[in-house]
Amino acid sequence: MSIPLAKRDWNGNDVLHLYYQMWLIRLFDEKVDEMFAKGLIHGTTHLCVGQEATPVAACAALMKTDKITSTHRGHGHCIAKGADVSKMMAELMGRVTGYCKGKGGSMHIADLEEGNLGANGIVGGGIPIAVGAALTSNMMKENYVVLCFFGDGATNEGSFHEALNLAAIWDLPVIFFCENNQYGMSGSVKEMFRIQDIADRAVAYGMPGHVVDGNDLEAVYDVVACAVARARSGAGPSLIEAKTYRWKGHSKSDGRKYRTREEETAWKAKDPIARFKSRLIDEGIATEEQLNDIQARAKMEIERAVSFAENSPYPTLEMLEEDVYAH
Amino acid sequence: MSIPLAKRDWNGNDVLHLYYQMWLIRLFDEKVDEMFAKGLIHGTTHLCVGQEATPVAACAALMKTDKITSTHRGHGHCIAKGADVSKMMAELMGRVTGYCKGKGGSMHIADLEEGNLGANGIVGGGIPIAVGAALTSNMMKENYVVLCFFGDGATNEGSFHEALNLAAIWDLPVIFFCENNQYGMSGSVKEMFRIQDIADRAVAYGMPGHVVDGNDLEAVYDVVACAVARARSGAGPSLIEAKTYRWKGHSKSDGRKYRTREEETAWKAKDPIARFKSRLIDEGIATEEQLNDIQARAKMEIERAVSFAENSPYPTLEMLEEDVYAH
Amino acid sequence: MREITYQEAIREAMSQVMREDERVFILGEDIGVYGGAFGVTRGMIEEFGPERVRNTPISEAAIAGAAIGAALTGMRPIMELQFSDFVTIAMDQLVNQAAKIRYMYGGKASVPMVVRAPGGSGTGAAAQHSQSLEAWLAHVPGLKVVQPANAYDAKGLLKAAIDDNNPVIFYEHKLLYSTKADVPEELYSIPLGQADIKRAGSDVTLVSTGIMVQKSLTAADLLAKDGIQVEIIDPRTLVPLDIKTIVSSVKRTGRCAVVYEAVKRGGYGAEIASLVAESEAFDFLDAPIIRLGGKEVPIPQSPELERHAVPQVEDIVEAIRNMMQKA
Amino acid sequence: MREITYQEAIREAMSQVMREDERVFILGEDIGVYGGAFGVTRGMIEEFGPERVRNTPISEAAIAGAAIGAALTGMRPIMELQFSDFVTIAMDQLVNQAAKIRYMYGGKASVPMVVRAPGGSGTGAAAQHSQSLEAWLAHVPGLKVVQPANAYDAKGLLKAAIDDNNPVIFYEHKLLYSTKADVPEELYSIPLGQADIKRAGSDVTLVSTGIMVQKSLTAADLLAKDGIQVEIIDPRTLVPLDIKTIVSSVKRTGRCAVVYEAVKRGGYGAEIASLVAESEAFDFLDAPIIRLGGKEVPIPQSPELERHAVPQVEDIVEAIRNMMQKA
Ligand SMILES: Cc1ncc(C[n+]2csc(CCOP(=O)(O)OP(=O)(O)O)c2C)c(N)n1
Ligand SMILES: Cc1ncc(C[n+]2csc(CCOP(=O)(O)OP(=O)(O)O)c2C)c(N)n1
Ligand SMILES: [Mg+2]
Ligand SMILES: [Mg+2]
Repeated sequence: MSIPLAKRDWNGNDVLHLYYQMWLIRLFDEKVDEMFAKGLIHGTTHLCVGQEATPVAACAALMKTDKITSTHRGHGHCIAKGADVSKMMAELMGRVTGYCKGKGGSMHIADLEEGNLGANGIVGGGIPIAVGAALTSNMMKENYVVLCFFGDGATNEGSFHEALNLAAIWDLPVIFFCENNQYGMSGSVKEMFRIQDIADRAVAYGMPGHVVDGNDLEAVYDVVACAVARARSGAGPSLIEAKTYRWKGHSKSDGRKYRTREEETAWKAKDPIARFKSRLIDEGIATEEQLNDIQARAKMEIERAVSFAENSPYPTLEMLEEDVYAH
Repeated sequence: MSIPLAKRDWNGNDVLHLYYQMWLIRLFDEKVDEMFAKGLIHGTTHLCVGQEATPVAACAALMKTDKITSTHRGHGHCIAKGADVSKMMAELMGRVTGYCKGKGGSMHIADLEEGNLGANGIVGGGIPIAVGAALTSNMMKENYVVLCFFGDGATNEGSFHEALNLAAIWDLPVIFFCENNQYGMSGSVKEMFRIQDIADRAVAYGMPGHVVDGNDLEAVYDVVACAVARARSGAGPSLIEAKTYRWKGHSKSDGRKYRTREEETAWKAKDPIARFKSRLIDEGIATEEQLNDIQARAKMEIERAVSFAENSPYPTLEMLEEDVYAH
Repeated sequence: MREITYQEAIREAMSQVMREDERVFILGEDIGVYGGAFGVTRGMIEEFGPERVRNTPISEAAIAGAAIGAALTGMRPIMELQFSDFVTIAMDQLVNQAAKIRYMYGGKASVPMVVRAPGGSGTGAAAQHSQSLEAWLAHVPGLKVVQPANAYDAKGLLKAAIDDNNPVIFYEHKLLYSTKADVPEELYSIPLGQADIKRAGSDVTLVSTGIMVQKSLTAADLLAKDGIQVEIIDPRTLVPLDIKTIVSSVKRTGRCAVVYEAVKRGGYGAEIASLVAESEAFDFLDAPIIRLGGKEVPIPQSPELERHAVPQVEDIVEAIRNMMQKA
Repeated sequence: MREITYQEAIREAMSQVMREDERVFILGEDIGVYGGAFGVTRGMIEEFGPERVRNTPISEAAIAGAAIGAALTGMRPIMELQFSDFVTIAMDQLVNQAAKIRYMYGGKASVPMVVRAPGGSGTGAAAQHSQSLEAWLAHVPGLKVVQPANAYDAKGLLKAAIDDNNPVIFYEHKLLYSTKADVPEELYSIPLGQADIKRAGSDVTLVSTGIMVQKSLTAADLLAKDGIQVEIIDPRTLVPLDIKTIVSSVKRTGRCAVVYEAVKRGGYGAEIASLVAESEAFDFLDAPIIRLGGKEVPIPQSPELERHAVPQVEDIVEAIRNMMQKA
């Protein structure tokens, strides 16, 4: 936070583009929320409104050739890694133009070209897969790193444990990135853990663990950049815990009885977008007006995505039995 | 080690009985080894020669009403918790008089009356079960504790992780007791972990972790007694790592290529039985002669067990389809 | 009699049993104030408190193992798997532990527990949240498998499952939760292993399971208009299976069709069809035994594809019509 | 041609492929200097080094997940499950990830990997180390399942499995490892989905899988003395299944028996029997289709019980004799 924004290189990213991406994520998920309520989207979806800084900052610290694995709450990761929101929206709406031809839906979007190895409907399911992708990098000397996203709840699955140990003993280039949004569905971290910081679990595998304010884009960027450098140099994996909060319910129809409205309000005051906006203005990188324009541009992009999706056809019934096996 | 042996109460156990038990374990497993080589035992078996102090000391710190869960390398645990070696030998030989009517064999001996909830052929498989047994104690206010044995290798299974966290958040009366004998089959702890002490994994669950010399009966007893007191008082679980060594191969037909003969010799010099024997003599609890008598008594008991087993019938074919379902 | 939903019937059975028997408790993810992903346990934590309606971390292996350990020591746990697909994570505990403990221990232990598992497609939740994997469990000696098709059966079968001294997998169907039936207020038990003739008929025996019972009833109404009288048999429990009722029906009708939602290949309907093919009903068969099952695809998200992935009313009608034309 | 064992054939196939294709590597427990629990990889670490013959911790979920992640990014991993029973721990990765990734992603990815899984009873290893769970995997769209019955098939099928662009479960049988057959030195491929008529005959079609092929051949010799000519079809791969060869044989013989070691209830033989019952062969059947499978019990340790838990030569002979008497 001490380095002025303008003096940072942001791994080649335009700092205003990061701001744009945060809005794109928020507006995408707010639109999904709205469409869901109207019955325009079938199935289920998990929104990351309030958690925009973590994916944007984490992916900014990666190169295009680096890879990520994502989760059920994956729209943000997907957008931050460079996905086309039109194809995402089409996927959510079950259209053939979607990332998965409508077969996957919200929980299974993958964008292999941009290095997104896919969302995952199984909590913790992607963690060992990230380790495997890092193994390829290592064995084939491809020099990419893998950033593996997962939630606080996922760290109580056995897959988390097994995967972190494997990455540690093989010194694999993985960054285990935990978005601790305080709840795994209704399970509060206060009840589901006897520890304060999930990052402390790194001790069990002999890898570094870091806690970071997940609503602070700069802080997240810094800690990830450091872990990426470590991974890329062959020194092995790291565990990062970013503390954040999901503003909406877990998925559709969540009465949010397990937490208070006061708690929600308090966290909303820590809005990662507003915070970054202030920084941009304070440092003279952009004016309020320019930033509002960026936001408006994101809004237009989302509208475009919706109309693309709405005008796209559904997959045909012949497609039902295709894509089960590769030839 | 500073407290004289004679001044300890050993939880009501006769100190010489502990010495006897160590011999019973060693001679049992040496006999099994011999019978296996002769083809008198079918299947597989895992011997704990060299690891006699851990089961004996750990079980001495328990009350009869306390429970244990055991592993594939479970003969020692079983004997230490009070099992009848005749019924054990009969089980290994597939006889109907065995603990499981010959249906379970070496890896599945359970002795529910003495509180042994069973050995387990699945590495890490018994750990969540121990947690469940502790839950009963807690919910029904039965006030027993559960001591859960497992190896170093098992601590890399997801079941270990999930179970320890569950026990921690529910403050359950479990003692997680890791017999770190340096190898999980051929996997050395040096290769399979990036940490020095498995006990450090306790940090991940917010429970105390202790390292102890597993070949020092007194030291093991002390650390377990302390964890038992903690568990019994409602303060929750502990993780104990006892460093020890298995003298024999992992199971039948192990060429032990993954370790050196020098390493084996060095560990054999730390024989837990010889060590305790010296203590008993040095402190004037027993003479060499008396101790040799105890050893001879253990030998006779094993001979009795073999002849009991050899003279026992096999289960009849009608028994094959019995015991699948309870009525 | 009052009409209540399938979901209410399940909750009522659990609540009534829990009022009577303090050994019965529920554990699972988000079953507390959240009321479970499908609202089945809604209100129960308020009545029974957090000790008996236990919210767990996201750790399916440990939840299952804890249930087993508790059952082994005198409790009668009900485990809620949030989606039946997550049985993949609990398989070792259910199959290698729960199912086998009694037998491996020579009949000296029992594991009285129920695993409630919401299965099936139709909600747009895609491939990892829509499976019907009951065939796996039904293949495992030591487990019982129940699949209620309506609210009345759900209540009575759940009571029987809780009373059973074995591990029982209780497959619920998400699309049935809101369906209603007349259900007595008082507790009653439907014996496991008793098929129910859901509709009498003379032309063809249709064995349907789970949600396919409803679809078969609708199909039978349509077929009746063509003069085809379908007898619908709902086995209700796959293990134990009431094959007698099925065989005697086929002997009368001379035709047999089996309908299930699970993937046709290797589904439990294959077991049923094979039992008929090797039974005394064989000589009475006027036509090949047909099976309708799910297509050989993961369940897709896009709504029409999803619908076509599993048998629908029109598929049943068509198949039976074809069958009647043959022979 | 030279005779080599089944075990050698498997090792030879892996080694020859690994010499040609650097993307192929093996990972699993104790496959390094130990050579694997059954010695299959003996000598391979010496040739290929620890990078390509990777010893793993005891973490089946992570091993499977790492294989998946590696496959998804261009490698062609071979995973050795030490005993096929431990598939219970890897089920989520194999079923919810490996099998579905291609379909969920709309055909944009593939997961070319092989899981080698030693299965079956007969070694006295008891209930948790003796199962035959191939039916589970064969029920899952997206997986292929192979079950070689002799050394020749093992080599050719393994080559085809490694070349296949899908996850292939390769079921080996422990008792077959030491059996010998003529096996060409050069690498060859047996297409997946091609049944093999292991013996021609005109009276009855016996479909046998895995180790039951050997037993069926012995039984057929005995039956030939009674003038009963048995045709033995070994499907070799369960998925894809060459049902055509089976159906055309049954049309000729008019009788069909299916023999498998797995538990009869819900085993894959039920699928085969059902396919025959719904096929055009139905009209040619002179007798009910019979199945011989494992008894509905966990595998017991005691040798005679163990033997009787699965079909033996005498059971096959008796069943076929009975079948010939009927009709
Ligand atoms: C193995 C598994 N168990 C349970 C679920 C149901 N489920 C979906 S998301 C979720 C909560 C996950 O919490 P966390 O990892 O913290 O991620 P968040 O939703 O907070 O982003 C649960 C329980 C699942 N999808 N997979
Ligand atoms: C889930 C599972 N994976 C692998 C095995 C095979 N296996 C049996 S014992 C063993 C080594 C266990 O090591 P550790 O936990 O250290 O116990 P030790 O044998 O050293 O007493 C292995 C790999 C198994 N039985 N279960
Ligand atoms: Mg969370
Ligand atoms: Mg060990």
